[in-house]
Amino acid sequence: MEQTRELLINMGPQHPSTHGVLRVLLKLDGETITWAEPDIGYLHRCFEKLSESKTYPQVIPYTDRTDYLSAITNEHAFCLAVEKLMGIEVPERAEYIRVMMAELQRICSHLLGLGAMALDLGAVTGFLYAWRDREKIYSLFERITGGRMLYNYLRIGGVRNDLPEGIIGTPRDGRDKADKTIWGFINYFESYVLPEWDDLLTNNRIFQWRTQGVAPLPSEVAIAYGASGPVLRASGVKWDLRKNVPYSIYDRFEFDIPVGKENGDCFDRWVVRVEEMRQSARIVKQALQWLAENPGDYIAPKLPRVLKPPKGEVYIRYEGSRGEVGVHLVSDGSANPYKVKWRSPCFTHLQLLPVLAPGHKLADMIAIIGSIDIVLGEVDR
Amino acid sequence: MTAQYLSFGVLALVTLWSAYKVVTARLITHAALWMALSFTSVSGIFLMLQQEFIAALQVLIYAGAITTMIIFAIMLSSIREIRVEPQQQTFGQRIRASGLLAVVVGLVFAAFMTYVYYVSEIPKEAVPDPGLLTVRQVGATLFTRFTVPFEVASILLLLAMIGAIILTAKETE
Amino acid sequence: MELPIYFPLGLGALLFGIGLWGALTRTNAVRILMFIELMLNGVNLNLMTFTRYYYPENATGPILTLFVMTVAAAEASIGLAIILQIVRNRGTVEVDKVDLLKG
Amino acid sequence: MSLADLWAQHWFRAFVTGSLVLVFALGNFYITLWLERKESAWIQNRLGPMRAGPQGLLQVLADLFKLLQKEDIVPRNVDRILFLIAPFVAHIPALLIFLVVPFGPNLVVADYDIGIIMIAAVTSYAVIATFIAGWGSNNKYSLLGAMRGAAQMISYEVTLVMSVIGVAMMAGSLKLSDIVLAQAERGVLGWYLFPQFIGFIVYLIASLAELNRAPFDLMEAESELVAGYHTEYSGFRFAIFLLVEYVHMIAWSAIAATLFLGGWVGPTPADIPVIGPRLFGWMTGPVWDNIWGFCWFLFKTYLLIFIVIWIRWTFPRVRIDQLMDLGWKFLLPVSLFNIFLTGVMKYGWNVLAESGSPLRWLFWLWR
Repeated sequence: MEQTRELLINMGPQHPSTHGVLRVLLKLDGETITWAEPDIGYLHRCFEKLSESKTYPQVIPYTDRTDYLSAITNEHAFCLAVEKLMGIEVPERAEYIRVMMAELQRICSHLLGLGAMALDLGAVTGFLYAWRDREKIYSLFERITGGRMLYNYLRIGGVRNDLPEGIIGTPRDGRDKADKTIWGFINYFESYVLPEWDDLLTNNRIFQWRTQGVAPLPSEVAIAYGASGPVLRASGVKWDLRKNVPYSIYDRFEFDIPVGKENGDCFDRWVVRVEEMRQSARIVKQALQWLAENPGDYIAPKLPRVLKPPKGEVYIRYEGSRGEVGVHLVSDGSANPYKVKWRSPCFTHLQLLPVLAPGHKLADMIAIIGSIDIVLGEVDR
Repeated sequence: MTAQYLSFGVLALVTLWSAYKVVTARLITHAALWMALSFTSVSGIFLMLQQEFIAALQVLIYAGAITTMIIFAIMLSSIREIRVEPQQQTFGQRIRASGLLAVVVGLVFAAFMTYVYYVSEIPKEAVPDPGLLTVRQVGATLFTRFTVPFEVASILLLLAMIGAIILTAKETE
Repeated sequence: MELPIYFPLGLGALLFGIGLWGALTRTNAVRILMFIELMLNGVNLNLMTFTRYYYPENATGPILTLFVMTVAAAEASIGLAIILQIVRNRGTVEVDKVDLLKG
Repeated sequence: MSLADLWAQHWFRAFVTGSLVLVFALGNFYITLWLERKESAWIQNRLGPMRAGPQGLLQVLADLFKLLQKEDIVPRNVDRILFLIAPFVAHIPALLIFLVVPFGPNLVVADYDIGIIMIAAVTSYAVIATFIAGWGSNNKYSLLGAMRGAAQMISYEVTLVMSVIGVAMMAGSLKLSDIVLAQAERGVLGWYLFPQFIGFIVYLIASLAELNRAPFDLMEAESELVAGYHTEYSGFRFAIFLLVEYVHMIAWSAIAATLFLGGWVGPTPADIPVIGPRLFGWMTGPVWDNIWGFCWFLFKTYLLIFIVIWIRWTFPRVRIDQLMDLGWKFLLPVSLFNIFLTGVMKYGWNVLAESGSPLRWLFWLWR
């Protein structure tokens, strides 16, 4: 009979690699985790309840702050829900701008997610490279929306303003224009950043040691736990809401769904994210082409001053950066939503920790947290 | 010269005091660390005796390997919480009795050494100016005259390693 | 060496004595192992003293010490492994309490 | 009492040389810390410290001053004495290593006959210091860090010594000054870097692990164990841990420079073919030899320090079981093979050199 005593340790809430204020309770046998339980709620801000006392347009800034690293996609999801509820037709150009912004935001969010995972694994330089490239996206976003992180850019029925002059650039823009034009960024991103990530980390032997075979997630378990987004795709399930349940105008774009190998370990999740950035760049390029060919200034329909959707409810499934964002809106016909329910992918993925962690080392724990890429703002809402 | 007496005195005091603390320290971890200090000062005495090689090995094996091993054993078996219980009377008696025993043994031992020293045929004066024993000489002797014991020792170490691994390995069922 | 031979010899004897004292009074198995190491140290000290005083050009003394160290290391590793096994099976390191033959 | 008389006194000489070693260690600690910050900044597209002094040269001073000013916090439940002495115990091995390193032809503090073994021996105290700090802090993260550290350092010490045995075989001595002289006789190709290339690589990896530098900085892995064994330390005690880390790094690089890169050996201006002896002929003699030797030694040491820093900012961290696998299952067999190879090659040269066979050039590096 083994009589080694288990060590109970608190990982967090103040810990360098819990991506915010997450507390994970761990039982260790030596260095091996035998039991793990996430303890959440340190960042709860009553987003859902708060929304009930705001008018519909007023909720949009709050959606920015749920998954604060992927603000545009949240705004997009919420706007789509309200538009579906009210039956608003969105101008085509506005929809293209939205999709382009959402995909840029996805790149931005994955960059940070990957960078943070690299940092957790000890590769500080990868993290700083991620910041360098995010900075370029941020400067673009700053010119487009006026905000750097929390934009409040999308409006119900459209976007706040058209793209500024010259931000699209030309397909020949190179690295020197990476923070001035979107084309410049995309070209820089595809020709320089992605190969750099591959060289620095994906093909790095130590990195592969640390991630391959760590915390495999079989596809059945992933589906049973309601995983979505890159985590689900890494387990080999070819499921992307943009393709499988097309919303917005995603059916007009050509892109692939990257899937991981069958076992879905940390390395697969990493590779899927890197591939997704590549696919997002493809979508952005197509959107840019359309936008350059179809200039116009109709970006938002005329709506009444006070939006009062008809009675009813609506549920929108949206492929956010981290997985399936679900917005459930219940309207009682007044100017304020009766109920807003936000299905957060991070919350779902966090529940995978007790499944993934046992049997692995303490050092793998942070790789797991990094690879499921949680944002505590969205977990706690 | 008095420098030799002085340094020997300091080293001897440290050795004895830390050895004493190994016996009396309440926490076993402290005892292990005191033991490391004792080994270190003994290695200082080896240096005084001009045996650099043995002094370095003393530090390497005793203060390095064995102390760490003991510390690991303490950690792994979580014995660190066991303290010496203050068993009021019996304990004091035992200390006194056994302290007496230690003194007696030490004295008998020293007396025996002196006796051996006087009856044996060895020269009574220390060799005046000895050439320093180099590692080269030790190695040469070790690999010529003591080849068989050397091999036996290495087999012993190997056996100890295998034995320790077998004893501590978790049974995979 | 100007230092009389009694000094290091006496130190070795006292070290041995302290080790013996501890080994006889303490019941914690790990501690007993430590005291055995202390006693071996006292022995080593004697060996090296005699080498230095009488046979400084003879490598036999250091080699004997080397073997003592080897044995000490082997003994410590095996001893600790046995102690760990005892801890796992009995939950104690007190040698007094390990008095059943059946494991 | 004149200065010469004083110098003849052992205690005085010990005091002076010890102080010089301390000054050397501290000065290089300063430079290395600054170098690390600038180099990491350079690797990461940053500028690094720029404000304090030109190119941020005074930043280290400012940081250390800040650390010294801070309150010396001793948490309530720690093992007080152990907690307080741990930084100083950690200090011992880092400085003791410098005792045997030859800085120049005649610049050795204590030229022990057993140089390499002495280095291996004093390194043991680093393990004990780590344990004292981690256990004394009474913190689970610290304890885990200390356990990891002890296991790691003990394992890699074996590999480290084994990787150096080849050098000792080549030079036929454990004394570091002898090893340097043996390399000096043969020019650049006689540096043990070339015949002992396997040993050098193994040494580099193992010394990284011994130093607890990334990618092997498991015992203070900030993203896993917060700060490992020195989580609870603050103020100047933390500064001492920082100092120890860097002094260790300098020490191991210095030893690598000595063992593999020829130590203080290097051309002086007087060795320049035609104009050298005429223009710089006056720069010879024992004093100048020591100066040039010291410069070469520093240059080689800093070359290795540069590589070590470069590695740190490039690679992710390995896991503890991978570290152990790497050490025991790969590096140790490789270094044992290196010992075997060295023996065979040396024997081959010895046999063939007498016969004058042309095959002997195969073994030329190991001559």
